[in-house]
Amino acid sequence: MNIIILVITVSMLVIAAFYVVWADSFFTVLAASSMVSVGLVLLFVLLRAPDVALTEAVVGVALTGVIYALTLAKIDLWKINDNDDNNDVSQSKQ
Amino acid sequence: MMIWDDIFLEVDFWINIVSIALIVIGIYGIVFSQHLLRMVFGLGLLEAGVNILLVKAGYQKEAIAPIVTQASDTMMSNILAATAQMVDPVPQAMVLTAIVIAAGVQALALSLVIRIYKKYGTLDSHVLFLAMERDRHLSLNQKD
Amino acid sequence: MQDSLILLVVLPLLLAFLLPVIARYLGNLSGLTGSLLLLFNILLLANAWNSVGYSPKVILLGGFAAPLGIVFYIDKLNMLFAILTTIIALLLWPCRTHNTDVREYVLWLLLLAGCYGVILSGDLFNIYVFYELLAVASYGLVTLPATGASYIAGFRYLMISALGSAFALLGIALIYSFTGSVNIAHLAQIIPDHLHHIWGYSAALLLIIGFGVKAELFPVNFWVAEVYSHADKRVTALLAGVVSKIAVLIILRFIILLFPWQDIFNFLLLLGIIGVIVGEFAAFYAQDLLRLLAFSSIAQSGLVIIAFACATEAGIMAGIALAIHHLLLKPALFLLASHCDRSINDLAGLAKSSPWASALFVILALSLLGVPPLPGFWAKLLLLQSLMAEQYLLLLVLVLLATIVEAAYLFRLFMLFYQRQEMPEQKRITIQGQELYPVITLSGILLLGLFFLPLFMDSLREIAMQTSNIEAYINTVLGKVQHIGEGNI
Amino acid sequence: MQRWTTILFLTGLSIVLFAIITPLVLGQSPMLVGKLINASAVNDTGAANLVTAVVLAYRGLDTLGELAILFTAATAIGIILGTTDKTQTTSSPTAGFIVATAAKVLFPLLLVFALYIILHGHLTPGGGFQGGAVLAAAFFLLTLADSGNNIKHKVTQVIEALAGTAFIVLGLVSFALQGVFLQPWLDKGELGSLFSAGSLPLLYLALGLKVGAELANLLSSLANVEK
Repeated sequence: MNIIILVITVSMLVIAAFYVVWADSFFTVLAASSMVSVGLVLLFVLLRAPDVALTEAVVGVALTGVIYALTLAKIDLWKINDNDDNNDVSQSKQ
Repeated sequence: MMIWDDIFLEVDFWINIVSIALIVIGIYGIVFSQHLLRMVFGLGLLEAGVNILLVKAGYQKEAIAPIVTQASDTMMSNILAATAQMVDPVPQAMVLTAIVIAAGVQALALSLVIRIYKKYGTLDSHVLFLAMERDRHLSLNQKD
Repeated sequence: MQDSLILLVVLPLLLAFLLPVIARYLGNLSGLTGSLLLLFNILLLANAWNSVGYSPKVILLGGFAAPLGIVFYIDKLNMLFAILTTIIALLLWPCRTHNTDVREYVLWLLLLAGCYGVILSGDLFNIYVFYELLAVASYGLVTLPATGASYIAGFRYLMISALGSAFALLGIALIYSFTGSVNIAHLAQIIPDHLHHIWGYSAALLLIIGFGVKAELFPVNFWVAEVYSHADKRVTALLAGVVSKIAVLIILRFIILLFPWQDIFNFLLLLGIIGVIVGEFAAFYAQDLLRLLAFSSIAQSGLVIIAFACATEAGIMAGIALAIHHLLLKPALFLLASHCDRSINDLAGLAKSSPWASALFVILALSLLGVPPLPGFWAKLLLLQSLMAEQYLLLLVLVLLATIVEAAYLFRLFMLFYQRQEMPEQKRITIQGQELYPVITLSGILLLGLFFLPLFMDSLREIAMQTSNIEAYINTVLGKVQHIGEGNI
Repeated sequence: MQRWTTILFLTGLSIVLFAIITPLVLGQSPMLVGKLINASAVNDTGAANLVTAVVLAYRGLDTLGELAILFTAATAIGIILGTTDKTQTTSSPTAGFIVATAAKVLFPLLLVFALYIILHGHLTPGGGFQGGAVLAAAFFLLTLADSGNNIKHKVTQVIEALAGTAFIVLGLVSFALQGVFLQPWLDKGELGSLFSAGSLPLLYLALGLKVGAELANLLSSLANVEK
């Protein structure tokens, strides 16, 4: 197992995970969560689990990504502009 | 310096780091975020972290993926020699199950998120909780 | 004969898969197929009950011997819970004659399949899978009223439950990395001796917290009140009565077979007593009947957990008695309360408008409280006896204090029911109709049980003995297959 | 203040997790069951992919449960989002030229790929779940390209029901023959060839169709929610 690939994968995963929880725009969050899945695929391949890697690639990256994207479109968060995200909360309070 | 080198060059260390990071960030996302959608994303991270640990549970050093590749080699003893060097397939099967379950649960959660947004127009958990309490209060004192 | 018990799980799944298509031809009759299936299941279980007898049996799924494949473990305790689940599900079956979405039946069937799987399975990961099945089905069912509040309650329930499931999976991962097996009998050979250190404890805690979500265990039970008060009442009755007890059953298996350590017992005793106290006090301050019942359900689950955490034969016996009592009684109470979805003060003078229903409610609530000679008294007496035997005097006092609180709010409720002052016409509540038949049946079963009390006690003792016999469990599952490793090489 | 408690909580959690997880040294799993399965899987099932052997034979009931969970989730989503049988015409904008063309080209390729993954599940990585997900993606791509071309609920429902029934019936046949549910039956064939591993490829085919239909249902009910 190549340690450099591993370290790069791991750092990518962790950074992407940070983005999932702390990014403002949900567009970014979705992209980051797909990144997490891609990192997981690499990790599973490194851990000698090709079946799991394929499943994660199909289910985690493609399917869940599509489901999240559809949801974002339905709740009006499917936009790239950063600032719009928090407005939704403040508007409802008024 | 030598000790640190040993730790950082250890595959084990990095796998632990990533699984712990995913679990902790996932729990943070579920427990501390106000946005319902963020909670669902956090759930995905948490499941991913646990899945890494489960796959790691079956990993063997110097082992190969659990698939017999030399199909022409039908000698049973050769096949057995090959399979003896394979990683444990059981946790992989379990992770396969867990991934699909997690995807189903997340999809269900997202459909609830859509419905909640349609009803209340917001996804802020505090606002929603207050709205739920208010609804409850109204329904209790109906016909007054 | 007992091999056919696998059909308990398989047939509901088969019917659930087929029902959306069948329903096009059957129309309104499609609900009936589920009832027929449940009747068939009762026959199947009754048939197997005799053949199980004293020695437990095991079903090898896929024909692979114990540590390799999945096994179903069948003893009297599992059979008893399966039978009770079937009976309650049959009584609560949503058999409406018109305008029912067929998908509701499908979810009920899937929930039942999950229940049977969890009850019978003898494999840690398989239990997790079926537990998730019943969890996902229950998420769908609690949001059936399609009100905004039910969606929010359902979402919070889903999040807590999914968090718990992730913890349980983490526990399974820990156990698998230390032992390399997920078969419970196999683990029962390994864990108690070889994992008796901090990692065994953490795995135990993770599993208990994970499966404790449905068992209404203390730190993870705050979904209970909102879900129970917003969901459809039949679903609430099933969740409070059956599903929570099944989750407690899993925890019992865990602490008996996998983690028989005093520290774990003490931890569970602590969680149980906090659950009882918090539940009773929350019920005391509850503003409406459904929440009151939900909180009292938390308290009752706490009592069962306390009894099981004594981990003696007497404790297990008391726990089973309490669980059965609550399993039969809570659905009836929830059904009675289904029309009183309002503030408690609106219930004044209920006895005037619906005398039979309020009389039934009073009797059932008295049994819940444990007033002699109702069945609840005998169950609680068993608990107190087992606490005495273990010298847990502080616990005993706390349980009695909680009972006093329970008595306070229940009697306040009774006084309201039988108040002279009558409610104005438009606020009057009448309880009648379909909900009453299952209630009468359930109370009938409970009261009939009183006449067979000695018989019942004997069989309970026998079941408790069988349950606490770890050797028998291991030997039944692993005994006849010791040679499997060499056989194939 | 709250920020610091949060940080403290997370640090504590990380330390606790670290303490729990570090002793699990990588590559030294005991493999009590794994060794036995590795030794006997090829003999017992005839599948070259041991994970498939575990998924379908040794832990077949888990797979059935997993299938049921996905079905439950799809059903519950159908109820929650209020999708009915009649195909709604949503006013979503038509896709661009690029997507439409790509869909036409990709659809047959995805279909072939999905079938390949499903049918080779016992030989190579992949199988029913992965192939089913690709299948669903292929049909969803068509919907995406042409919003009028909705996935027909009736058709997917029948496929779903038949495939799910086929999975259980395959298990029940062995129950009728040998009294054991979900035991692999049929001839095991030659290791590594397409027609081998007895009933496992059939199970995977049923699984793949069922998962594909379920996911297609799920996606279309998500896509068809009125805005």
